[in-house]
Amino acid sequence: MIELTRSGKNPLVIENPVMPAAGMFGFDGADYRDLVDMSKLGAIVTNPITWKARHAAHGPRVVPLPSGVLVHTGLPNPGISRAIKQYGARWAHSLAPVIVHLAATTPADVARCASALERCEGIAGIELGLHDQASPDEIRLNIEAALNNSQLPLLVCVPLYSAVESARAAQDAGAGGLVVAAPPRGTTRDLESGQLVGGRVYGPWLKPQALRAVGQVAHIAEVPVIGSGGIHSADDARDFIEAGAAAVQVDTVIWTNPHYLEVIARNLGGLELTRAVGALADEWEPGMGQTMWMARHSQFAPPPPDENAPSIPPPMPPDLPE
Amino acid sequence: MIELTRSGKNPLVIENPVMPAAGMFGFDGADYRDLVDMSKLGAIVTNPITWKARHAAHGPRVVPLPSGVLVHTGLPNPGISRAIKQYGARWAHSLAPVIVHLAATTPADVARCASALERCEGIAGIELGLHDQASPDEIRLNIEAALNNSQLPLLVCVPLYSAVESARAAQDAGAGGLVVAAPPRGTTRDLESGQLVGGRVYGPWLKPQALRAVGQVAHIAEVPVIGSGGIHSADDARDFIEAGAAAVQVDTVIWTNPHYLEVIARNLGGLELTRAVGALADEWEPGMGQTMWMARHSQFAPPPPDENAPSIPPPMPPDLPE
Amino acid sequence: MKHTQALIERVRRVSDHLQHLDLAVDRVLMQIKPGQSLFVTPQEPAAGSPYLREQWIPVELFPGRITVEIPARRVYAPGQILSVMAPVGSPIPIRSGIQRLLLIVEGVYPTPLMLLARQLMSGGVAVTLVLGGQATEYPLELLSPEIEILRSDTGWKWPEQMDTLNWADQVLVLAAANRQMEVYRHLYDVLRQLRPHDLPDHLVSGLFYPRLACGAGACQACEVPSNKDTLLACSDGPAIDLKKVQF
Amino acid sequence: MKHTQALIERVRRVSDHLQHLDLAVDRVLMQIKPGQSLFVTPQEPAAGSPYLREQWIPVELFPGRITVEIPARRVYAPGQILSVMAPVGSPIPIRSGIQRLLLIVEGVYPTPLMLLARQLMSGGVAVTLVLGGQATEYPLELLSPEIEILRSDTGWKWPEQMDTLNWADQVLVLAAANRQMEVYRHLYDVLRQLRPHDLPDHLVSGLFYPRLACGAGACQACEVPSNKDTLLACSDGPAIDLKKVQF
Ligand SMILES: Cc1cc2nc3c(=O)[nH]c(=O)nc-3n(C[C@H](O)[C@H](O)[C@H](O)COP(=O)(O)OP(=O)(O)OC[C@H]3O[C@@H](n4cnc5c(N)ncnc54)[C@H](O)[C@@H]3O)c2cc1C
Ligand SMILES: Cc1cc2nc3c(=O)[nH]c(=O)nc-3n(C[C@H](O)[C@H](O)[C@H](O)COP(=O)(O)OP(=O)(O)OC[C@H]3O[C@@H](n4cnc5c(N)ncnc54)[C@H](O)[C@@H]3O)c2cc1C
Ligand SMILES: Cc1cc2nc3c(=O)[nH]c(=O)nc-3n(C[C@H](O)[C@H](O)[C@H](O)COP(=O)(O)O)c2cc1C
Ligand SMILES: Cc1cc2nc3c(=O)[nH]c(=O)nc-3n(C[C@H](O)[C@H](O)[C@H](O)COP(=O)(O)O)c2cc1C
Ligand code: FES
Ligand code: FES
Repeated sequence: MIELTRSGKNPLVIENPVMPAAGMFGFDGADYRDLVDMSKLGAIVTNPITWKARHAAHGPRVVPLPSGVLVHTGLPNPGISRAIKQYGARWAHSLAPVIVHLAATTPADVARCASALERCEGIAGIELGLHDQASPDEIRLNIEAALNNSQLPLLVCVPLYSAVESARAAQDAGAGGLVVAAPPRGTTRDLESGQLVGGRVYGPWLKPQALRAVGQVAHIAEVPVIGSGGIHSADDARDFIEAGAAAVQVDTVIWTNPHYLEVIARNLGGLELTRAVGALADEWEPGMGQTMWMARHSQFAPPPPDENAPSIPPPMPPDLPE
Repeated sequence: MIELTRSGKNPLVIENPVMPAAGMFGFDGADYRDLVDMSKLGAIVTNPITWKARHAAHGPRVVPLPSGVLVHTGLPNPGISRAIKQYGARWAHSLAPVIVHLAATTPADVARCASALERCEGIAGIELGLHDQASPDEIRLNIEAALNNSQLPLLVCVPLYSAVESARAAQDAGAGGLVVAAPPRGTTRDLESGQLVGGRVYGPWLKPQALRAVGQVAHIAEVPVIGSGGIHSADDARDFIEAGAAAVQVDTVIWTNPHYLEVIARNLGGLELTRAVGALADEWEPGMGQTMWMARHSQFAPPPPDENAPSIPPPMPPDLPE
Repeated sequence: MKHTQALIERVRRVSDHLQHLDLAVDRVLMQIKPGQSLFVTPQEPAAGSPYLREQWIPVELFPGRITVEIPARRVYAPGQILSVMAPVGSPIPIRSGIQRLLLIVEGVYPTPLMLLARQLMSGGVAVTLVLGGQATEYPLELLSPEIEILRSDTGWKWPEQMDTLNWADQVLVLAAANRQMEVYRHLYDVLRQLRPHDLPDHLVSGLFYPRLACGAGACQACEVPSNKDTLLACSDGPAIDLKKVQF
Repeated sequence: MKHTQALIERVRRVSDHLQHLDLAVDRVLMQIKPGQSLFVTPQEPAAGSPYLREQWIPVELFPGRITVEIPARRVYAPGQILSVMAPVGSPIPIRSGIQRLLLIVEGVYPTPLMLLARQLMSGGVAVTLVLGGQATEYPLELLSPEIEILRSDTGWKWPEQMDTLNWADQVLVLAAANRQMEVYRHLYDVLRQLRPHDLPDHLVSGLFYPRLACGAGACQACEVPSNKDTLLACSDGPAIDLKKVQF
């Protein structure tokens, strides 16, 4: 049992410390249903939702970086009412608790979104996303708007560059928990169009910057902290926990290797301790099961249980079909 | 002629927009004398210097990152007096203008360092480095300390995360020019020692974050801006110029491929336009000349000059010795 | 979508700019339909391999094997193992009873339409392919000899344009990203004028291949502007009925 | 320091954990002396190649060729071209008229001392090598049979320790980074007690191999704590007279 918001009337409690970050996993996780066992995740966080519907940005939206990617989507989403209509039933029956990410556009819109969610069943909590330049006052007004219109546990996701000040403002205004941090923005040249494109930057090299911010925020936080930024392995995730995070959010590795989300969750949830010794690699690389190699793997009959066997999964057999 | 500080009594003027960033090139460039032709650089920026001598940090100081490196040196330097004694003569006779980087520890120390430099010959300017959390007041006090004790042109290097506010504070306090930006700090695990290590993070993926900051600062700057952060090629450097920088500083690629500094400088200085057509690759990959391959290259006699020849350097011949 | 592995069995350079890779694949991938593609990353990436997966488009299917056509500039070798997510996208919807298919390709190679053309022709459908701009540089020997080929000019006109547009009972258009909306809108306008009272569903579709981030429908970065529902190139596309597109 | 290229001519796995690479190098590199090393990065890095250059230590020199000994875990192949900066570091200073050299290696492989041992032995110097901890796992067949080998225990003691220390007219010690200062200080204290009135320069030096950022003396990240001048492992080292080290 991991508390993600300060204990009180309505804490947000999850069973596994691993979840996707907002924007990575769609509005309900259904896009990854064949690749990720959602019952193994601590929660799912939806894509950002606003009061009014928004369309995708114009121009290049996805630009490669060295070991990473710049993404400028423009927060496309159907608006809160249609989102609830489209996804509400699935949220209510989700195998993992659903945290709805609201983009904090204006306090008035946040208020409207929060009261819409308040009337909606089966939502575990709200995560409020701030824009990069949000001032402490703006943070406070948005948080008050959410708290005054909903009893749902409230997480606030702070920008990387102002993580400490924003986290302080957020917890002072009543945030139940903090997500550290939203990825930074950058500008890069899109070689296809020749244009300079601005957007959020992602990659494994983001981890040191985020990890430092988590350490700093954990130092002043009076509420639980969720670490996020560049996590690409279970070891990465553990570094955030060691730095003081109660849980972690996984970002773009979900796009490149969706099953890592489940691998990291199983790993941090201690789930690997229960697996049968000699289990095939694909139990640990979920989704890799239905390949042509499987027939060949099955010739490696699992050895008899051995209590001294190492608990790390065996490597994939290296043989190939002729 | 490129002005790096606001025009006035004492502007800092350079002839090529490319120079190393502080900390990358030593105290006088002598460490790279065999690999980089300093006369081709716009300036050299020294390693950070403080009033008192400082020793290197304890524990791991250099930790690999995905496509990059985390460095935590602890600003080792001999202190301003010994630095002047050791390097002053070479600064005075440097083939490129020397900009001395002062770490802004306290205003009193900055004052002492500035007046020591004021009495020293052949220095083109001072670059003041701020620590990451420097407040606008602190920035102002340090800049005033420098300006009150020296007539030397003053550049101020601002931290990435607070680039815009710090740049505003710096130019309001009288900074002649701005360097955008000092690289961010991060935390990573050193696999050798198992420790978490904090330090500055470098790599090509830093460029989008720095480029964005340069664009933002250029928008509000009333003084020249020097762009810095993750530049690994002439195209990278040009993106900073296009974003509004008057010049650029090159960082860790100097360590991995020292000659790139000169290649970028030649490229942005338009120096390649004057080269003989058919010149050997090693004129464009300085330092690559003394290899065993050279004997073989020389069999490719330069063709007669051709005005229509492309201005990009020819690729290295692919042949290898048997 | 499934996550599987594939083995590169053969690499053939088919032109200066293109190579064909024969991939040994899992049975589940044999269900792939024209329009659907593979989302690929090397099992052991080389330096400079992109961070995100790439979209690879099948041009021929065999039992247990798929041939894809990709740019020649990146080097692959037989024996390499790929991590593959598939299928990406929806099959190109084909109108029932179709007899005459018109394909229009402008400024890019017609690769994404080759599998469809091959399959429909083997079912007796007549296929006409209009190539314009860079599309004319596509190596003709890769095209089936039964395809009728026309060339469009810089004004996107080709010989007997109205006749071919009237003749076709389905039209698919593929254009380079930088002029895509312009080309699709132009063609849509022409067709609406030709059939002012009756533009059936799927009569004319455009193909969309933006760079994909997730390829799964999650990130919404590949949204195609639409007047009604959200349309995603990676899951609703690549073929989108131009009636639904907001120009 | 020069920037040159080298060609991998041969790759030999010499033990479970070590490989020898024969590098065809430029003539300027043939001047390299024991203690100096190469600062290397592949001309075409593979995925996972480190961003910074690596320090490769020569174990044998031939005309136009250098053999280096590096961990077996990274895969290199004959024909690969390396970008090499060299020489990194200063030659290990050897006292004049030396007859008896004592090498002490603790917790790491003795690779960095092999070239020196070979060269001095061929000049008639007697060499004794003390191995402790992980150093004892070094494959003995890589050592010249003329070297006398002793084993130290967990208290850094070996048979007839005082005799060997008294016997030697130069001592070089190499220890793993995590216990380096501890080992070096211990040994320095023992030697100072043995020769309270007379510890000549270079009688006992420690070797320092921190991970290098620039390898050129520019970044100062490799500073070795010293009571007087700045000492850099990459340019003043790897061998530093323990008299100059601040423990
Ligand atoms: C316009 C376009 C056409 C595509 N055509 C095909 C196709 O015919 N077959 C296929 O399997 N996948 C195709 N794709 C999918 C493509 O592989 C990926 O979506 C993605 O563009 C590659 O990632 P990248 O840009 O990071 O690669 P990069 O190597 O960084 O791309 C550099 C340039 O090459 C182009 N490019 C990269 N891969 C392909 C490619 N496979 N085909 C054509 N151009 C490419 C990019 O658009 C870009 O202009 C196409 C993509 C686009 C955008
Ligand atoms: C303790 C130590 C011993 C070294 N011994 C040698 C040597 O005998 N011959 C030589 O040519 N270079 C040696 N080097 C230089 C080494 O190649 C580089 O300085 C650097 O450590 C490699 O970069 P990395 O840590 O990013 O590589 P990584 O692959 O990330 O390093 C992972 C681990 O392997 C170790 N390692 C990496 N390269 C070597 C190596 N070549 N030898 C031994 N351990 C290595 C690292 O210390 C680290 O513990 C040594 C370095 C160190 C720190
Ligand atoms: C097989 C193939 C199919 C292509 N399909 C499309 C397409 O559907 N849409 C598009 O905008 N461009 C398409 N292109 C063109 C690419 O956008 C791009 O112009 C071409 O690959 C050159 O890119 P580069 O110069 O940036 O490497 C295609 C190119 C190839 C080779
Ligand atoms: C050839 C060789 C020489 C080494 N020399 C040193 C050394 O001089 N100093 C040191 O601290 N460690 C030295 N080591 C040990 C390394 O620091 C490290 O313990 C070993 O390479 C295992 O590292 P890893 O488990 O992190 O990969 C050496 C190792 C090898 C293989
Ligand atoms: S690429 Fe992510 S939704 Fe289509
Ligand atoms: S590694 Fe940079 S000074 Fe030694």
